[in-house]
Amino acid sequence: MILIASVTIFVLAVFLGFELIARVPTLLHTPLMSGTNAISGIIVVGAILVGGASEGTLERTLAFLALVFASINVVGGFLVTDRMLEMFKRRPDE
Amino acid sequence: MILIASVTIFVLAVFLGFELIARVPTLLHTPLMSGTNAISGIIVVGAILVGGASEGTLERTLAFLALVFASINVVGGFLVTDRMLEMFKRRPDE
Amino acid sequence: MTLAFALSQNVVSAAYAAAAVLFIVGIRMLSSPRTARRGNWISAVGMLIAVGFTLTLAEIDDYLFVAAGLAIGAVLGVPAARLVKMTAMPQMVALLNGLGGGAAALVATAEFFRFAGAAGSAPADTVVAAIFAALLGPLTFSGSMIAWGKLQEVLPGRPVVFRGQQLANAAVFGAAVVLAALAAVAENKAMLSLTLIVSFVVGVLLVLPIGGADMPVVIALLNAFSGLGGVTTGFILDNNALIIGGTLVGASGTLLSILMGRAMNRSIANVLFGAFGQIAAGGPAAVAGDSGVRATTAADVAVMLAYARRVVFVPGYGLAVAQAQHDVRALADILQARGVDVRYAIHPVAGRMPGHMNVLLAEANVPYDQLYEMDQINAEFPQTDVAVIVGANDVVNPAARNQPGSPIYGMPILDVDRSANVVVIKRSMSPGFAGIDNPLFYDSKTSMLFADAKAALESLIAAVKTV
Amino acid sequence: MTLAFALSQNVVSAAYAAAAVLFIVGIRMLSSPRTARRGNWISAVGMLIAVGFTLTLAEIDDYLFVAAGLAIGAVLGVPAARLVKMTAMPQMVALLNGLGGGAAALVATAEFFRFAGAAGSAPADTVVAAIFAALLGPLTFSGSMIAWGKLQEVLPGRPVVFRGQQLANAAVFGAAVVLAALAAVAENKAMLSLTLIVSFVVGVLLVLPIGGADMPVVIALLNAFSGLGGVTTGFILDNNALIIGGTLVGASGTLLSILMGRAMNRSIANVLFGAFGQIAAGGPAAVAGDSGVRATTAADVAVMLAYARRVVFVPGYGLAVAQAQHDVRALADILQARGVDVRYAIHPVAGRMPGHMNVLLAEANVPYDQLYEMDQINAEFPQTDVAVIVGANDVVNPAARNQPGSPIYGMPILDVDRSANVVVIKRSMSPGFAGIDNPLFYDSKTSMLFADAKAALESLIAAVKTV
Ligand SMILES: NC(=O)c1ccc[n+]([C@@H]2O[C@H](COP(=O)([O-])OP(=O)(O)OC[C@H]3O[C@@H](n4cnc5c(N)ncnc54)[C@H](OP(=O)(O)O)[C@@H]3O)[C@@H](O)[C@H]2O)c1
Ligand SMILES: NC(=O)c1ccc[n+]([C@@H]2O[C@H](COP(=O)([O-])OP(=O)(O)OC[C@H]3O[C@@H](n4cnc5c(N)ncnc54)[C@H](OP(=O)(O)O)[C@@H]3O)[C@@H](O)[C@H]2O)c1
Repeated sequence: MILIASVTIFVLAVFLGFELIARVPTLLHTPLMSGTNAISGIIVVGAILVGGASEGTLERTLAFLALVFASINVVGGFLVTDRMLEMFKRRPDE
Repeated sequence: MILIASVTIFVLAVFLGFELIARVPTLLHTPLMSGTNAISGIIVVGAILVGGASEGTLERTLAFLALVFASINVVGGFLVTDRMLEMFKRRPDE
Repeated sequence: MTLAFALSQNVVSAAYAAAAVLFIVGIRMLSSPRTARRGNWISAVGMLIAVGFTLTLAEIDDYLFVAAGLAIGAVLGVPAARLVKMTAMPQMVALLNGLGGGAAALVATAEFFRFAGAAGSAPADTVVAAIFAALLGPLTFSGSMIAWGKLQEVLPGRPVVFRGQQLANAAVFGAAVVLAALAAVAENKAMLSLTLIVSFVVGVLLVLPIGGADMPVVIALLNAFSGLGGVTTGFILDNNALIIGGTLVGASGTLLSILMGRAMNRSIANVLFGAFGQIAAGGPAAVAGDSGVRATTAADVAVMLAYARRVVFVPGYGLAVAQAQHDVRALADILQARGVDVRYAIHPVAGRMPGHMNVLLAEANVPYDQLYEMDQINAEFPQTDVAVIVGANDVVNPAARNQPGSPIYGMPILDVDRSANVVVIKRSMSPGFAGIDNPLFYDSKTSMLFADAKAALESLIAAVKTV
Repeated sequence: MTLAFALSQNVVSAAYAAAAVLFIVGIRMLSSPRTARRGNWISAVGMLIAVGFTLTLAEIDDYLFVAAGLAIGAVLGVPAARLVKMTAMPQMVALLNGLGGGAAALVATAEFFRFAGAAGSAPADTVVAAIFAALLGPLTFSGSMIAWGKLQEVLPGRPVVFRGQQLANAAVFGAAVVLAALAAVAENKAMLSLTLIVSFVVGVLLVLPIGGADMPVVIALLNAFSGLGGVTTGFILDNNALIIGGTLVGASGTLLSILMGRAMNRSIANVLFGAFGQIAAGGPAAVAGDSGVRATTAADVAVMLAYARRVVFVPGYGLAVAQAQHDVRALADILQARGVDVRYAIHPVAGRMPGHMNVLLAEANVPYDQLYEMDQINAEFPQTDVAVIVGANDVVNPAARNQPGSPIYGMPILDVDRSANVVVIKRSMSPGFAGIDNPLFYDSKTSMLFADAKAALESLIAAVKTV
């Protein structure tokens, strides 16, 4: 049942994802790319969970590396997207 | 966990539902209304399940009535929607 | 009798998910008239899959029970769907919707009775969901039936109002909620039965004071309720097809009522509690011959139409009443054959259902690329020679634009008064749904053709042929 | 050190669902430039919630481990995001994306090692998901790094090709799949490590033969892969935030690559395996002075611009190379001050990223209501006096419209040749990304201003001021 629930959630997210993305105008496609890229850093949660559950040094090292990678992805991704979006203004206000 | 999965599914369906419905043009709002109305007859599944699980006469009677109601809703809803949609043609072809 | 095989719960759950996906795809395909019909059948297939796989479950052993229920449903549903007139669609939807809501209430009740009878107490979320369905279901049922009665003119269409009504309604609704809470805490069957009854009464009280013309908004809202009833039942039974299917219906009903409200420039609360249409009875009962009103004849209008370059037809509720959709199409055909550019202007709330005019004109085989939405056509009226209003009133009332005190002020309208000539086909000077006078009728470029829409169009057809 | 309290798994699961909802809302808000920035922060809050609630779980006890990891990430991520040039955005996205894919691979590997070491066998779906992530992750990592290298010009931008390449690639990819299957069946750590390595090699082999200019499509695809990596990890850990978040990313990457492919009139397969851009090296190396080409001077163009009623700027990749976005804005300002109607025509694949030109012009504070998309502006060119092409080439190549043999035939282009005059600013006659000649340059209404875009615009500004 758990697996089926997860698959159902996945399928709904697929449909929802395509509807949502289709609404983003070309104007914002570059920020969309970097913004979703930041979201893919959600794997940071996986790294924390696996790191916490692991005992072996190898597993913990792998998880730590994953944690660092994912954190860069998250932090860098959201900041760089914000930098881009900051520039989109209807009227310049220099 | 099951409850949380169900709630998650519900929430995703809410977002997806609004995106999908917002895409339907006014032109098709009446068929949309009757078509979704037919879908709400999915309660027929609930009637079958509860009827099958029940032992008491009262419960079974209630479930049976629900089954009849929901079946009318499903059958009538899809057919009437089809009758309406059949009429939407780009070029008349009498 | 039992089925020879029983599929595992997992397979059936997967089938429910598949059914939900088919509903999603089906509704997605409703976004274009080209794919809409196939979309409806795809949803139906989803339903078939959900029902079919349910039957394979081991605990379903009485197939006679199921077959009888489905058969009775089909025997009643098929002819109803085949025979109902296109103009009676609003009632039909109300009726079917009420049945869905009633079914949700019955299922929740049966389930509640089942576990309230068993030893030990049921899981809290199941109880809560059952109570929720018991509150929503009967209300949906009775409310829809009242709506049906008003639209079918079995009941008075006028709002039924009395002093202190809203207070009384609030009290009854409060009672229902308290009863429901008690039923939940005590897992008590009698308490639940009382809840059902009071919720039923709430539905009646809620819809009675609403004017007949506001019924579509009410039906859309009740549609959302019956969807939510399905969702709660889905939570009770842990069934994703019910949860997702019900949610889609809920979203549809909610969004449609919001859109209708917006097109009428009124909030949902105003629709539900405003007793709109009440003033209609006491509204202006002016008759033809009024100062400044110019009555005309079919022969005069026929000449105007025959020599026009562009004619725009504006259908309204009167077209539905007179069932004149085929006649307007016939007139349009004749004019087109003479080289006139003919268009139809569709206001989003013309008639009594969203998309009402679209359905009627589609029935008359009007190609939908001749139908123009408000925003598109409003830019075209200045280049229009004749705008022919067929049984519309509020949706062409310029008061919405320029009389800040008017009840419809701010509602977007069709700017027919910007075309060179306006012909209004209606039976009298009596007002439309909003119960207010229409300055358009007194405009110097307007001529009134007082007649039933069908009769008027028939004489126009005859007259144009002789021009 | 441990946290004083530990929330139940249920609360944390609810928090994950909430995080997913915030991602959804955040992406929804990206549909308008007015709400986009807030949307990005809402997604970030979702991320914060997901991470924060994870830390409250009882099994997370080594906070030093987590804090160190996050701190190192932040120390590297913040300056990178702050310092990167807008023109280097494609590389930046590639780099970050590779890290995400790498993280997914590492997490899946750690989890696989953990349960492969434990007694008893893991549930089948967990093994399958882990294997899937081990296949996707390293490929995403190495592919993104190669893409980064090509865009940063650390690696040759040209497609690196050899005979039998596709066969070799297929063989290596097949090996990865077989290894993965073996690792799954045997739950064998060494086998999984081998899978990781071979998948890494697949990523390198896949991206090396793709031309630098096709990198955006590749990056979008790899973005989708890293999203899918998240989804599979979500299945392993039964974590809805990962499943939903990853799926949204997957949908975004997939749709973006499809849209880019469509705008270039090429299939994704052609992008991946077509080694497009290869011919660029051998393409026409024609120089200024070619028969039929008319070179002009800044002074001449300045007069034309100053007295035009409408000027449309068409930016392309050359604008990014020259970093001339501020200069084009400055010129536009001066012209607008003189009463000229100035617009920008944005082709969907101008530059090297979807929306590349929008980002650059936004950086220069060009209000986005002056930016016109292809469909809008194409209708306007016939009423345009001067179209100024700033470092664009393929996106204004009429061969796409009228030379059926051309590699870009069928790609929708900006119809600049329909305006009264065309000025092309570029450094030479050398071709753009597609490596083909452009008949526009030989058109009688075209004059070429041969210069670096920034230099040319600066002299135009100076010249217009003296007109
Ligand atoms: N569409 C929706 O979803 C929806 C939902 C809720 C409310 N509403 C409301 O309904 C109204 C719709 O506007 P509308 O302009 O379509 O209709 P309307 O304002 O209600 O006016 C209809 C007119 O049709 C005339 N009529 C009735 N029967 C006729 C017949 N047999 N032949 C010729 N004329 C006939 C009536 O005048 P005579 O009696 O003089 O003939 C009446 O003035 C709006 O106020 C809208 O807000 C619509
Ligand atoms: N945007 C995307 O998402 C994307 C993705 C993948 C592929 N592509 C492809 O990229 C191409 C984009 O078209 P495009 O018209 O923007 O660019 P293009 O066709 O690549 O042409 C760019 C032109 O800019 C000139 N240029 C380069 N540096 C310059 C400088 N410093 N100053 C002035 N001019 C300079 C070059 O000519 P000189 O060397 O003579 O100066 C070149 O001809 C399309 O073929 C598209 O399919 C785009």
